[in-house]
This record gives sequence, C-alpha cells and structure tokens, in this order.
Amino acid sequence: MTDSSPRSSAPADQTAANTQGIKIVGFLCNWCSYGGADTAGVCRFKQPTDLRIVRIPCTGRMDPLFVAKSLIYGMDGVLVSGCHPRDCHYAVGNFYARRRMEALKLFLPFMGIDTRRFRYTWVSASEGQQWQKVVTEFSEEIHRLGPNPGVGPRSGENSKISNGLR
Amino acid sequence: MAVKIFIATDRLDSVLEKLSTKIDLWIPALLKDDKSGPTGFVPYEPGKAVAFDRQTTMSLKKVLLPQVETLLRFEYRKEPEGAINSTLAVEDRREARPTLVFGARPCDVRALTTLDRVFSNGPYVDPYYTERRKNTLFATLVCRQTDAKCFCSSVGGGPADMEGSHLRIVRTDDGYIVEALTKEAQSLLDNLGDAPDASREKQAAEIVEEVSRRRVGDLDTEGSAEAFRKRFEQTDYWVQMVSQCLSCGVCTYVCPTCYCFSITDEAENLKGERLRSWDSCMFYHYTLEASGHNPRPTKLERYRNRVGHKFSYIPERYEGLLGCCGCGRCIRSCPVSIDIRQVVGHLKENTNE
Amino acid sequence: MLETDRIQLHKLVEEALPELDMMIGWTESCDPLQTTPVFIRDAKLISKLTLGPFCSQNLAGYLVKPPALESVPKDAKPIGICVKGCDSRSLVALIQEKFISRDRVRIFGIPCRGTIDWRKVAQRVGLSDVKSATVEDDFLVIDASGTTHRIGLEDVLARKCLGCRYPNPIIQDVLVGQVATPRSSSLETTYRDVDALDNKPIEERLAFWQSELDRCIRCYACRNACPLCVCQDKCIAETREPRWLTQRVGLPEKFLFHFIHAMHLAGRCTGCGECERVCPMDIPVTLIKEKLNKIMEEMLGYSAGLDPDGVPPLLTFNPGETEI
Amino acid sequence: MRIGVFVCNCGTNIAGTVDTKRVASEALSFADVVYATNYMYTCSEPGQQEIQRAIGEHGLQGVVVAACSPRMHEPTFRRAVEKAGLNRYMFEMANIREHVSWIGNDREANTQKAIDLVRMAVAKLRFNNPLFSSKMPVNKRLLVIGGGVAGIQAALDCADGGMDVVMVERKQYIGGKMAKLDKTFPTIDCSSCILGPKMVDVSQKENITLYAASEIESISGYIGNFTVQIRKKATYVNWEACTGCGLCTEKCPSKKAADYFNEGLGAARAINIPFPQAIPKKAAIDAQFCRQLNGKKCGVCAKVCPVQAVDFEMKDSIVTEQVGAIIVATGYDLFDHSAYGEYGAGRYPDVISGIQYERILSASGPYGGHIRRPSDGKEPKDIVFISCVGSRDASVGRPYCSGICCMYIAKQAILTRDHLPESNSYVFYMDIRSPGKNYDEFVRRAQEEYGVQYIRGRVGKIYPRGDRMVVQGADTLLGVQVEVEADLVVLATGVESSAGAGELAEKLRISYDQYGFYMESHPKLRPVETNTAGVYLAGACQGPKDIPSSVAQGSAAASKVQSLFAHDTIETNPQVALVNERTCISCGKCIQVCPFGAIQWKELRGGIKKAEVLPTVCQGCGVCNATCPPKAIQLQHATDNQILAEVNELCA
Repeated sequence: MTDSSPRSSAPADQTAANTQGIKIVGFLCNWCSYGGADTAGVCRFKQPTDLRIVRIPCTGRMDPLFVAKSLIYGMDGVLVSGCHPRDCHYAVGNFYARRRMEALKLFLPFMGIDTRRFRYTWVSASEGQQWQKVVTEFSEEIHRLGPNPGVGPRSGENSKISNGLR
Repeated sequence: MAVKIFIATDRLDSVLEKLSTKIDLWIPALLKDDKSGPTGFVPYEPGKAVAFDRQTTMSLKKVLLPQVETLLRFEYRKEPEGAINSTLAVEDRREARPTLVFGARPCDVRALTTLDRVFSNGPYVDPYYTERRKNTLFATLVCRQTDAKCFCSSVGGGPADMEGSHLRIVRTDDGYIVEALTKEAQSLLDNLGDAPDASREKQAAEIVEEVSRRRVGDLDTEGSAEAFRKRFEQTDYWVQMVSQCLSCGVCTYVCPTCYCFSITDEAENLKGERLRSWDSCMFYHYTLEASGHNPRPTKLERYRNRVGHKFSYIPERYEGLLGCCGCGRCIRSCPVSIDIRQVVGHLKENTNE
Repeated sequence: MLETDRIQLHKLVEEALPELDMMIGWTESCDPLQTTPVFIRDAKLISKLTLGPFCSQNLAGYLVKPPALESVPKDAKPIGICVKGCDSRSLVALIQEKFISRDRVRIFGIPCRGTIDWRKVAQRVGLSDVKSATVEDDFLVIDASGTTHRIGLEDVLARKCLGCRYPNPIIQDVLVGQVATPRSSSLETTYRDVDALDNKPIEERLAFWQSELDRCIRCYACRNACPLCVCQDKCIAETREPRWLTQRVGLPEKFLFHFIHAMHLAGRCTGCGECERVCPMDIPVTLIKEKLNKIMEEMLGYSAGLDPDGVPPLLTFNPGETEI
Repeated sequence: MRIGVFVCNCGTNIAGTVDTKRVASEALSFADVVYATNYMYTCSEPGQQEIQRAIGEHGLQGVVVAACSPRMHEPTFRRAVEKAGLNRYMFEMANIREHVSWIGNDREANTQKAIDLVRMAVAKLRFNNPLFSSKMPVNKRLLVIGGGVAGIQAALDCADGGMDVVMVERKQYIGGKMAKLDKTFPTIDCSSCILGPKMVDVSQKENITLYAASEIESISGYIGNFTVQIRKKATYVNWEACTGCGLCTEKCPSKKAADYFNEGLGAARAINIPFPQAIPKKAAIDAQFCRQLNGKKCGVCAKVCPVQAVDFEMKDSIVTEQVGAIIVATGYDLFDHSAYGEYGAGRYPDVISGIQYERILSASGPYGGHIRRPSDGKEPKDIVFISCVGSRDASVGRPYCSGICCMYIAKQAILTRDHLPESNSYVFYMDIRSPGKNYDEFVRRAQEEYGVQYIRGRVGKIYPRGDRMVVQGADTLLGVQVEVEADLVVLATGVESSAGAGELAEKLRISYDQYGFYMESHPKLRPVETNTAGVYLAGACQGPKDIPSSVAQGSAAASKVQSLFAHDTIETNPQVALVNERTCISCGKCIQVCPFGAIQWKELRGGIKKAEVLPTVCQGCGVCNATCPPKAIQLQHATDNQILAEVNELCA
C-alpha cells in the first residue's frame, strides 16, 4: 500500500477521553451499507468506535420515528445508511426512505433538535473506503457538537418545568 | 397561635415564601405566559405569581394523585457466577411530606370526598394517596368568580363551602384574610401577619355571607341515578347526546373527581419501576381486555359510563354522594362543547320515549 | 348576510334531507363563542343548523370515526356535511385515502371568512363570563359581565385563519353563501408563524417547545380531533405492542408523542388547526404540522387536500429527484 | 427467556483488540442471560458443539454469538442452534470483528463497544419469536439472459440435466463476443471451431427455447416463481418460415448497411444474416437501412424470398415466460477508444481496436482472413499494439485491469507473424498480466519465438506521416523516447460493462458496482450468486473475464440452479411482514407502498377489510412496517419492538 492509501489517511485512534460517552446509532440496510461496513472491516480501515450499528433489512424499513426516538432519548448522533438510489435490493425501498429522511432532517431543527446530529447516506457493499469516510466524518462532527443535550429529563413524573412556567 | 391574619395584596408573595419554609406549598399559577392562558397547581417558587382570578384549568387532583407516580422500583440482582439465581429487590416509594395547597376552591376540595371514598375509606386503602391526603392541608378561597359553567350548588357544594378545608381565604379589596378553620392549621399562620382590622373583618364577613347565599347552577340531580339506569339501554339517547364526542381524555383529566388509573411496569434490562398513571374511561384502551374484546367499543358506551359513574354508580354505592363537584371544567375544556348538565338533565325527560 | 346564508342552508338541507342518511352540521352550544357539532336525521332539527365564525369545528373527521358511521350499512344513503374551506381539504384527503368515497357524501360547501378563537376573545374581554356573542359586519359584539364589547373580527380570528389560502371549499355539491377572498396567496404569509420560530436560534426553539410541550397532559384531544389521525384507538402512543411510549409524562414522552402525530401527518395534514384549537393546555400543536406542511410544499411541491386523485408524497417516490 | 452468550476470540482476530473474556462476563449481568463464555473459534466444529452442549446443559432458549459479521456466519450458527433443538430465529449475532476489532486498536473502547453490541443483541433476542418457513413449489425452468459463451455453457449444462431453459439474447445471433474472435489464447485454437458446436447444440436441444433479437421487458416474482416478460424485437422476417437461404441478402439493393458483426470494417446489406455460422441462422432487416421501411419503393427481399418470410408490418411483441431461476450472462462491451485524443480519437482508419483486428484476422471476416489495413487495403509491414486502452486509467474512469488485453495482444502478434512472416510487431505495454494456466509461457513465446518487440511504456501520441502512422512513446526500461513508424496500430481496448446493465439490474433487483458490473453475493465464497435469491451471474457481466473463467462461471451458475432445481419445493423466508388484524385500521397504505404487490385486502366477516400479506411474495423489505401508522403490520425478525429494544439499550 502506498502512502495515499485509506489506511494511513484515517485519523489516529481516538483516545479514550474523547470517545467517552459519545454514542452514535447507525441504522444500516443489510444489503449495502451493512456490507459496506463489513468491507471496511475486512480491509482494516480504521474508524472511530462511537458507532453502534443496528441492522435493518432496508432503509425502507426506517421509520423516521426511530431517528426521532433516538435523538429525543439522548443518542448523540444517528446515522442512516442504505443502498445507493436505484441500487436498492428491494428496488425502491431507499426511494421511500430518501423522502422520509429528508423531511425529518428538515423538520428536526424546528423542534430545537440539531439536525447535524442526524445524517443519512448511501454506501454500497463494495464501498468500504467510503464507509470509513462517512463514519469518520460523522463521528468527528458529533464530537465537535458534544453530548446531545436532549429535550428534557426522562423522569417518570412531571418534570420540574412542568410545574409551571420557568 | 394565630387564628386569622390579613395579608395585603402586595405582601402575598413574601408571606407565601415564608409559608413555604414551613411546609411544602402548592399554589395556582399560570402555566403559560398569557394571562388568559391555562392554569394549574404548581409547587411554590419565590416570585411565582398566584393565579387567583379564576378557577384553574387543571384541578388540584394532581397534588394527591399525580398524573404519573412511581409506586415502587425494582431490580433483579444476579449472582455473579451462577447467573441463574436472580433475586428481586423492591424499593417502596411511598412518601408524603406535609403540604399546603394555598388557593384551592371549594369545588376542588369537595371533590376529594369522592377520592377519599375510593382510596382511603376502605375496604382497600391506597397507602400512596392516603398518606398524602393525611399530610395535606387546604387553604380555600371563598369563590366569587363562578361562571355560566359552574354548578357546584347543584351537586351538594357551594361557592363558600368550607367542608374539608383547613383554612379559609377571603379576598378583600386590598388583600386576603386567611382564617384557620382547624387546630392543625393555626400554627401555620404564626408570624405571617397581623390579625385583620375590624373594617376588613367586616367586609370579609359580608363577602362570606353574600357568597354563601349564592346558588350556583340549576341542575336537578334528584333521581338521576335511577333515570340513568332506565336510559342505559337507550342507544338513541346517547347517540343524540354525545355523537359529537371525540373520545379524548380532556374531561377526565381536568376533572377533580375522576380518579381512574392504570398501572404499568416499565423495565429496561434488570431495572424497572411500577408506574401509576391517570387513565381515562374515554379511551378505548381503558376497557380493552386481554382477549381483544372491548365491552365499551365506542364513545357512546364510554361517555355513558362517565355519566353513569358520576351520577348513578357512585351515589348508589356511597349513600347518595355524587361523583361530581360541579366545577364545570369538563364543559369549559370540551373541544366540542358537550355540556354534561344537559346530558344529566335530560336523563329524566320522557324516559319511556 | 350571515342570516341569509343560514336561511339558504336550511332550505338546501330541507330539500336534501330525504335523500340523506343524516346531515352533519353545527349548532349553538352552551358556549356563545363556540358551536357544537350536530347530527340531524329529523327535519324538525334543521332550523338548529347554524354557520358563521363560531363554527370552528372541522366536521370531516366524523365521517370516518366510529360510531357515526359504524351502524350505517354499505348501501346507505349519502351523508350530508357542512364544510368550510379547510374542512373540505380534510375531506379531499379522506377521499384520496379511500376512507370515504365521494358518492357517500353530499357536501354543503361554506365559504369561510375565518373562525373565532375563544382564547383571543378572552384576552380582550378578560376572563369574565361571556353571556352572548354576535357578529355585526366585521365586528364581534360581546356581552360579558354586563359590559358590551365591540371587537374587530380580524383581531380574534384563529391563527390558522390569518394565513388561509383556501377559504372556499375545494369540493362541494352545493355552495352556501358568497365566495370568500383568500387571506394569503404566498408561503410567506401562510407560514409566517413557522418562519418566525425558525428565525430564532435553535436553543430558543428548543426552549420554546420544552415550555410549550411540557404542559401537554397527553389527553389526546389533538389526536382525536384530527380528521386525518385515522388510527384513533389503535394509536401507537397508547399501545404496548409495539411499545413506542410509556405512560410517563416527562418531556421525552411528550416530544415523541408530538413527533408521532406530526410524522404521521406529514404530507397529509391539511392545516385545519383542530389539534391546536382543542388543546386544553393551549399548546400551538398545529405549528408543528405547519412546519412539515411547509417542508412538503418546498421539497416536493405538495399541498395536502387539494386533489382527490393525488397521493400523499411520503407514500410514493420519484427515482429522479436526486436533489433531495 | 434463558439466553446464552458466546463471545468468539476468532483466534487473535477479535481477541487481539477486544477483551472477549470481559465481554462474556459483562454479558452474564444482562437480563435473561444465564450462560456466557468466550471461545477460540466459535464457528469451528468444536465451537458449534460447545453452543449445542450449552443449549442442552443450561436449557437455553436463545443464543447470542458475538463474532464476525452475520453476513458471514449467521447461517452457520442458525443451523447449529437448530440442530440443538432451538428455532433458528432464536439466535442473534453481534458483529464484533468487522465492526469492532478490525477497525480500531483501542482495546478499552473496542471492548466497551463489543459489550454494547452484545447488550443490543440480547435486548433484541428477548423480543424474538420462533419463525417457521412454509414450502412452495419450484418452477424448474431456467432463464438465461445473454447468449455469449457463459450463457451458452450455463444453458447447455442445465439442458443436459433435463431442465427447460429459456435463453434471451439481445442480438439476432448467439455466441457473443467469442463468435467474433478468430483464434483463442493460449492454445491458438479456432474460436468458431470450439464455440460453433455449442451454438448448434443450443439451437437443437429440444428443451432450450431461444429468443434471439429479444430483450427482458420486466421481471416479477421471486425464487422458484419468476414471471418474465420478453420483448421480441421486430426483425421484419418471420423466423418460423425463414430457412436462412440468404437469397434476400444477395438481392438486397441497400448495400451500405452497417456491418456490426465486422465492427464496421465492411458493409452489410439491410437484410442479412450476420455471419455464415450464425445461430439462429435467420435473416433480419436493419430498419435503419431498409429502403422499404424508410418509405422508398423496394420490397425486393419480400419478392425473392421463396417462403414469403419477409413481413414489413412486423411489430415488437411481448411473450411471457414462467421460470424458477435466472442466470444473468449479459457479458461486456469494449471501451470506445475515441476517448483518447492522443490516439487520434478514432479519426485514423489505420488505428483500430483489438476486436476489429480480430475480424481482420478471421477467415470469415471482411478481408477473408488476409491482413490488410482498412485505409488502403495494403498489407502492413510494421504493426504496433498498444495495451491498456481504457484499462488501468483513472483519467477515463476505468481504473481496473481488463484482464484479457495482454493476452489477446500476444495472440494477435503471434497470428500476425503467422500470416505475414516478414512483418514486425511492436507491443507498448504497462505491465504484462498473464497469470492463467500456460499464459505467461504464451507471452514469452510471442517475445522469444515470434520476435514480437515488447516496449514497456505508454504511448504519448499517434499521428500520421505520409501514409503511415507515427507512434511516439517512452521506453521506461531504457529511459528513452521511442518512435515507431507503423502501417497499422491496434489498440487493446479494455472491458467495460454492457450497455444497459444498470436498467437490467433494476429489473432483476440486483446491485451493481460503480462501473456497472453486477455484484456477487460474496467476492470469494458466493461468486455466482446475487443478493436476490434465484438470480445468478455468469461471465463478464460480473467483471472482466477471459473465456475459461466465463465458461467456468457458466457451469458454476448452472450447478447452483441444478441444486435449486433438485428440490420440488423451496422453503419460504419467514422474515416477512405480518398483519395484526386487530390493530389494522384498513387504511391501505401498506398496499400502496409495497414494492412487490405482496399485500392485498382480505375480507372478514361483516365485510370489514383488513390487509393481508402473501408470505411467498413478500420479500421482507419492511417499507410497509415503516409506513403503517398504527404499526399493525410488523416485519418479522425486524419488528418495531426488536429495533426499539436495541435503541433503548443504547439510550439507557
């Protein structure tokens, strides 16, 4: 491998200090992006460790509410990734996903949720390098943003604010 | 021990602040930055304005019966090695601190008699409610702001009714006269202010006298329990009365006597808690059975139940006590302006039709 | 003018009622500022029908929510219904989603000059008891606690009415009254409130929704009043299978509930404002949907409830739209 | 549920950067986990036995294996737990190799991530349900798309096995690129001599139905039961009647039609049979050049045809075929060298492509097998071959190696010497790629026995000088500029994906890489399968390939089909959507969005309609699940509760 290979262009290993606490959930379609993440692994493309991947059959399975739920309940970042448009294993699942994800992405900031914490992307099973890039960039973005302040405490009872105006 | 004090309008906040050092204090307050916006009871915080000018949107029920309360917490503990043996540890969450609700209204306090019957008077005593109830005092306002939707006098109460209250608040031209009605309430008034002067006392007495004479509402509930039973099967009546119902939970959630609750266990992994939360008989899930059958599948059955519960089942079970305090909140908040007085009032008309 | 319209409505309904299963309209209620829906099968009740700025309820939802229709056999006669401009869009959306077929409804279209928000009246005349309210030209005349107030109608119209682009019914069988002029013809006017919030820093937006949604008591009035919240009793906010929400009333639950409502309405909401009108805690819940409506219009050029043959944009796709 | 967790060391692959022991001991503290251990190679026979032993010993009802990617070994472990009596869907995998140990060296962070992934897997498993397949019949007919050598091999193998085969070829003849070749490397045997009999076999086997001049219109269905619509393009000749006598071609007055088969080196008639050995040997009219079809008065062919086969009114027609499996063998196209301005961008008649030279060499070619140059028909004396034209060149978007050019240049250079012993051949090359059996020896023979001069270096420019071409380049071994004057320049144009490969992939619901080559399921272990069950790949449609590899893949794909067709039924995938009729609100949105038409209305008592999933048609994408507002339709094994459980574990 030459010096311009993706291996060496990857960031240095994250130190324990800046990975601590940051959690990113990734919803990856089984056919493309999960495979892409596998390919990245097989190629030993170094990536930050913050991402936890949930395998879904297709981005068409992605209800925007999974993203909303994750962000509302305190995930620091949410990454959705599937097959490139026109390459969907199910032909059109990602076409549905694209509209839904984009609508959510535009909607989140209106509710006061930083839309940079949510990203959707298309990575094929062969694009290990692209996956590394996506994960690395997104993780760096989330680290820059820091922990998700969330929308409020997850108490069983009324929150403090709910006892009246603040 | 002070029996009666005068609080000038501009001193109210400092008095409440003092009071809040003696006891957990709840006051009616604006819930939104809009003087005509929704109001409700909230724990006192210094500087927080008391919303005395009208009945609160939400009743004071939540002081004794929070919308959601954690009854207990539990945790499974696993043996480090023989993981098979896990033990359950349960943490009881009963707690009740001395509490004063300052600025209650007679209807709200009267509503508690219904809750008491259910939660405290046996045969099954609910420790959570009962402990809080025992520890809670009510400073009740002689109510001069009744409106066209109030009907407390029709259901056994009245705007100056002090039954169940521990202190009486009379709002005068320039302040409040607060009078302890029970022994336990007297010490609360110590060092809070001076006794009212004679003229103010006179004005207060006149107000009480005048308000006591008011008859608020003209609903005749006599015989409604029986009339309800006759109407029970008459679907047409209920179609006619409540077809516009949306089956939402507003009426039950704002109602001070609605006490229905649901209990759910919420667990993640090995830890969890048991929650008790308000439920509403207006909801489909309220009577949904595990089999999937629902004895009250539509809003007609559900609304009928609400009326029946308040004006027939409770009175028949508890010696004529009505399950309604006449506060009128359900009428005021109903999105489609359903008036329970009409529904109850018409029960007796032409029952055989 | 209102009175003429009322008489015309009565006459039209009288003629139509024999061919109808029932007529859904508005009638006066115990609250002078709001009507209540009425379901008429008996011709004697026709005279109770009213119209005008107090008729705030959107009646379209009753067509699909039990039991209004549950007992009606398939081959039953059509149902008559009064719809304002915004209500008619809900009706279009319901026809589009095949919840009701066009030939099952006889639509009495009512051009609308705006409906009254009782809260705005309360802000003006105080919280004293409103004894009566009438409309005289462009004024609302209120008798409250012995005082007569004369308020410009414009000042007490519901928020959604101020940016209304479709005051006239999109579909109808008969039109009652004179065609109304739209108050808005631009996205800027219609979505003025959305833009105002959007122009604030994100921290303020979050704080705004935290303080607004915190009041939510999860009574589900917003959901049940929504003509397009067709899940109703099966709403995932209440089920445990699947379990999206707990009974907790913390902010996350409330946020997620309103996200559910909003996302399920995305591309379907016709902006009738019922969710906001019915909220006992005065939370601007329609604003949430308005934002999504704006997104749908800007992103996909779609506005719900205008075309009975349209498809809600999130239920379809276009492979070519690479720019989104 | 009683759950067992098995954490794989994978030798040092995982254990090198993940504390697998700690992962196992942490797992023991999760709800329902009653047994957890780590193991050297969990996928090994003893590793699987350990799982099976633990299932029996600890009464496990669910198993989590934290190891490699589930795309790798999920089937392995599912079988293992099934053998021990568990339902195969009571199993979950946590990917702690590809997604953890192989992508970072921070042992602490990796271990923490592995623990999280195991926690998520356990959380999901707690919501798993046993799922059961149902069986459905297999239609034992095969569709082969593409009639090149790979497709022919696959079709014949299956036909020999007694299966019905439908072959669809876009051109009017089968044989593909190989039919155009003169000889083949490294044996120099005649291409048509070895391919011809196979082509004839295709036409003669009774159980092969050949649709030439046809394309795939649409494909629906699923493994075992595909419905294929085939568009038969109008040839204006009734092939049932045509005897291939060639009289029409002889008499056709339109003599300047494009000669596609000869790569534009000759001229064809508007009605023709592309080459003498063509299968099917049927004439077709090239509408572009036919006088009659272009409104001129002609119709000569129709008049001379002894069997009245010519039909100027013919239209495209659609036929429908039912098949159980599909082999895609659509081959490749050759790079268009006009992209290279420095080589003349196709302007010089004596700068030709390798495949054109192949036709020149061919005895049935435009020059009858005599090497002449296209410009003036002279015999060339100096011939230059240039390799890697459209290969290994990122500047034209073709960074990959075409794999065959080095070899066919050597072959063509050798043949040139055979034909013209006095000629000189020069080869400009970047590297010589000759890894096949006897390949390197072949290239050496070209250099040593046949005196072909190999010059390592890229050609910078080709330009005319007089009636000859000047080839300027660098000899990078000698470090000098070289200039060769040549009579003929042959560009070894590279391999690119077949035109229209993307559109076909979309019809087949298979994926393709950025160059348009179809994606195999696994680059090593599943080289002829695609991710769509029942669809297999053969030949260069999957990537550049030489003839032996294409034939091998054709046979490989055929064997996959035969093992599929060895069963009368196949098991359905139970990971399909399921409707809870109780919560279904009959809104029909699932029906609207389903890409497969797998959901329909079901009428219950009282006329109430509810959605119903056809489990054999459902492919398990879950669009319905994401769309259903009350979540009444749930994709089994990826239900809301299962996904939420994983999310909740992370949010906790």
